[in-house]
Amino acid sequence: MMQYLALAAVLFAIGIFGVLTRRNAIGILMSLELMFNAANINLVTFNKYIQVPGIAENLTGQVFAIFVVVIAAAEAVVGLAIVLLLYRNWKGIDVDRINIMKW
Amino acid sequence: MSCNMVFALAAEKLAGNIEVPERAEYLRVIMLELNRIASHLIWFGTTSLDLGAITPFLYGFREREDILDLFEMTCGQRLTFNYIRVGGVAGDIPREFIPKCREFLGKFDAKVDDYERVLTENPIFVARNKDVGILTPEMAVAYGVSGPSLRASGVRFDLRKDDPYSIYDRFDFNIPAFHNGDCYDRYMVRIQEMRESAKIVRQAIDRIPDGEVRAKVSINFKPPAGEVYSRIENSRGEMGAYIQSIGEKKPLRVKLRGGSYNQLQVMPELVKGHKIADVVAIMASLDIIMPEVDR
Amino acid sequence: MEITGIFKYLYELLQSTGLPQVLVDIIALASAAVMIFGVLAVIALFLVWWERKVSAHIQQRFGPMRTGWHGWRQTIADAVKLLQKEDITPSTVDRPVFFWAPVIAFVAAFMVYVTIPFGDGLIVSDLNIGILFIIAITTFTIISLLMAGWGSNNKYALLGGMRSAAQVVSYEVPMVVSVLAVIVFAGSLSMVDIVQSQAKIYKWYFFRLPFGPIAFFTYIIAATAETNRTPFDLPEAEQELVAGFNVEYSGMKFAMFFLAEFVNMFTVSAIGATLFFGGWQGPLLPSWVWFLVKTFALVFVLMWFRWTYPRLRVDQLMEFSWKFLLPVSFANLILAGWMKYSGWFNW
Amino acid sequence: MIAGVFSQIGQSFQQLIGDVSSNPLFYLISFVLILSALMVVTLKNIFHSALFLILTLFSVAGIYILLHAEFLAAVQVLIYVGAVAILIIFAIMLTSQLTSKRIVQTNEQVTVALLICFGFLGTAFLSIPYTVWRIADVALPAENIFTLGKLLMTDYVLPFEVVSIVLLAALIGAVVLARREGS
Repeated sequence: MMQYLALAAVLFAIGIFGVLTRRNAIGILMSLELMFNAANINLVTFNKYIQVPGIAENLTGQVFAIFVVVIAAAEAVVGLAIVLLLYRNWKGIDVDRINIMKW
Repeated sequence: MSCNMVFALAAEKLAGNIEVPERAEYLRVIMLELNRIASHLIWFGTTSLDLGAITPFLYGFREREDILDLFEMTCGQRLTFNYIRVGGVAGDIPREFIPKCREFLGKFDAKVDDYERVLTENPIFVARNKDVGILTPEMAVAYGVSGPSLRASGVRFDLRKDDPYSIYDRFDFNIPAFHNGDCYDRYMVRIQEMRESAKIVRQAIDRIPDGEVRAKVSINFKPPAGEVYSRIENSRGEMGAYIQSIGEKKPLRVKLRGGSYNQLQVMPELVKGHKIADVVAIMASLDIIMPEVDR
Repeated sequence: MEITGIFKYLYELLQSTGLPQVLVDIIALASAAVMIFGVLAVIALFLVWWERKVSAHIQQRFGPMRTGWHGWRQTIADAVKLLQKEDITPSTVDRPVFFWAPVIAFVAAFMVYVTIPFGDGLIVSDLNIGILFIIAITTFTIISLLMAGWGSNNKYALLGGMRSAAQVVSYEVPMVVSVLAVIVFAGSLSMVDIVQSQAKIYKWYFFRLPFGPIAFFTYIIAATAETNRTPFDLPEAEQELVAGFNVEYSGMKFAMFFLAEFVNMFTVSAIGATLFFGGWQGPLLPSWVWFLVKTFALVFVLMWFRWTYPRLRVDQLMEFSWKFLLPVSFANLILAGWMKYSGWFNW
Repeated sequence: MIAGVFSQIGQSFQQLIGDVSSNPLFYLISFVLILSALMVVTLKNIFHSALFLILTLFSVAGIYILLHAEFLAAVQVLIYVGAVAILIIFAIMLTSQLTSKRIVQTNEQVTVALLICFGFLGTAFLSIPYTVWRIADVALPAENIFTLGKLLMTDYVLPFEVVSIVLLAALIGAVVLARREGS
């Protein structure tokens, strides 16, 4: 079980790295997807290995993972729509340049 | 064939005294109408090919093959026909021409029905052509578009009726015309024209008299000086020949006018606001032949 | 003449050699993979030949006639020629992407056959997610198209790739929804279970009126679009895009795309036969013969479409999917669920 | 003291990695997964990153299969590879001039980011083995999919509906956002 958790941690760390270092908004979105997947691996692992007393049908983790997948899809859709809008208005999707929300 | 014809007409008009024999006139009409059918068949095939349907292409070429056989037995050529001469036609038709031609005409209407079954009612075909590339009558006249493309816009103008040449006034046929001027109407006009042409050929074959096929015209005949313009209706619109003569054996200037040039010119107006795929459809429906543009 | 027994015998023979069970399973799976590959390669070659013959006869000509009986050797000669051709890689392409695109298309096309039952017991692995597995794997086809389009570094290839990706994504939705209608009735995702639930001809899902035929027709239309065939062959519309996403490919790589295309055509027909026409079920003849007969009948329908219809325009294509096919298939899914719930045709 | 922390991390790392031969498939998939994930965040060509993202997501599906979540694996491939990844590739193509090699894809925070990542990883590696897990490893229900469907329609029907509405809202939102002005 610990291997799976470690794998998820590594994947999550890589995702963080991507989010912090990418300039390209699409690159950040991709890194976010990696982090979602890391969380999902954890959920499914817990579902497999950890027993919750009192629940016979032990699939809560998978159900949550499905929700996460759906939300990730929704997030990607909206995120990419925003990216396209940014591209149209700023002629680029470099997040370092897009700073009107700072003030 | 129609280039032969229009030049012969112009030369005869210029000379003024050439009497074309009756049988030759009938043969000319037969050949011209068969040629119109063959040309429309090519148009039908390439149009369907441009829209992505491959089968009708081969159907069109199958019937065209029969017409080419008829031409071959008449003048020996399958592509660059040279049959109509000043003062008549090059030679009489072989004996088996008439039965062969009757056989072809007998089955041709059913074949056209076939084409219509494949395309006319096909929802995809209709969707691709209806209300695409609308050519208004004003625009068509302004750009000098002629022939089926003009008639699809609702202008019922056909030189065979409006400025009869040869013996077209003796035949009973209709000039199909529509009013929307979109690709679909241009398609329908040509399909119906094929039927009408077949009708003309049928009448001509029934009534063709015996006799000479060529008036005596000296090889060295010198027409009087002057200029002349004659025009006929061919499959792509008005075909005109302009000859300027200075009374020599050779003319000073000859200019042939084809229909494609004007139809190409109107393209930019038609394709505005359409998709690339529609450009293909519009180009196909106008029946533009590039070599003819370059006349 | 069932051939399942032969495989069982071979498997037992392998076990009796005393190898460890893991190794036995691996060998069995590997040989199954090789066998399926061989069968599919033959089927694909046959389909190429058959497509020529069908198109020729629809167009009132003969097609290949010279080499062998009705030109049966022609396709083999063509395939050999294609494999011998020089494999050109243009200098401006994105090399790794250009290389992997046909490989992915090829592998995805063949991986689907893990869960397709060729006959009673003739299945590599009866996964409990059967049909979902197939649908998931086929999405890799889109990736390969996009990779080919992008990697070629050619505007026609890029346009073709984007067009076909947009098209396949759009048509996947109605396809999956129409398949779901059958799954609702079968109550299982496993292909074997679905086939076994249609043991008699009146139990075939195609005959479960009214939802069966609707589901089938939406499926077959969406499947035609999924395989990029006329009237939905926009990705390779010669008149607009030269040849679409594979314009830069030649030789071996082109052969892989080509083969994958025909295998995909067989796949969608096989799924159609399995879901709607009882798969291998049928009297007298062995099960795999029934399966092949039904599948080839559906393949013929696809070819018939191709050689009859003109091509749609891009916007009409999308409109057809989203505004017509999708609502119809969703309504059909609700209808199927309601029928199941109220017990109609619940034999 | 720092050396002590490192040695402790090393120890728990060994514990985490465990015995390679016990489950070779897991290690193979993990290797591919981590390698491709690294490619996703480091490659210069964003299109290649997207392709490696697909590989990563596919390997995650493999991990799900190892964890007996077949349905989730299929959903993962179907939604991530079939929809999200294709969406991303489309977005990349539509903003295509950004993929040229001259544009720097990473910013100046690489060192900081590395520090944060390793900080996180160290913490995680330290804490995972020292947490007391109530490991039961009971067999999952054999008919995984049926149970999943039942759960979604009974216990989790409210979240299910909410997620559907979120998805619908995202759909409409994306259409509104991406639509050109005045068309």
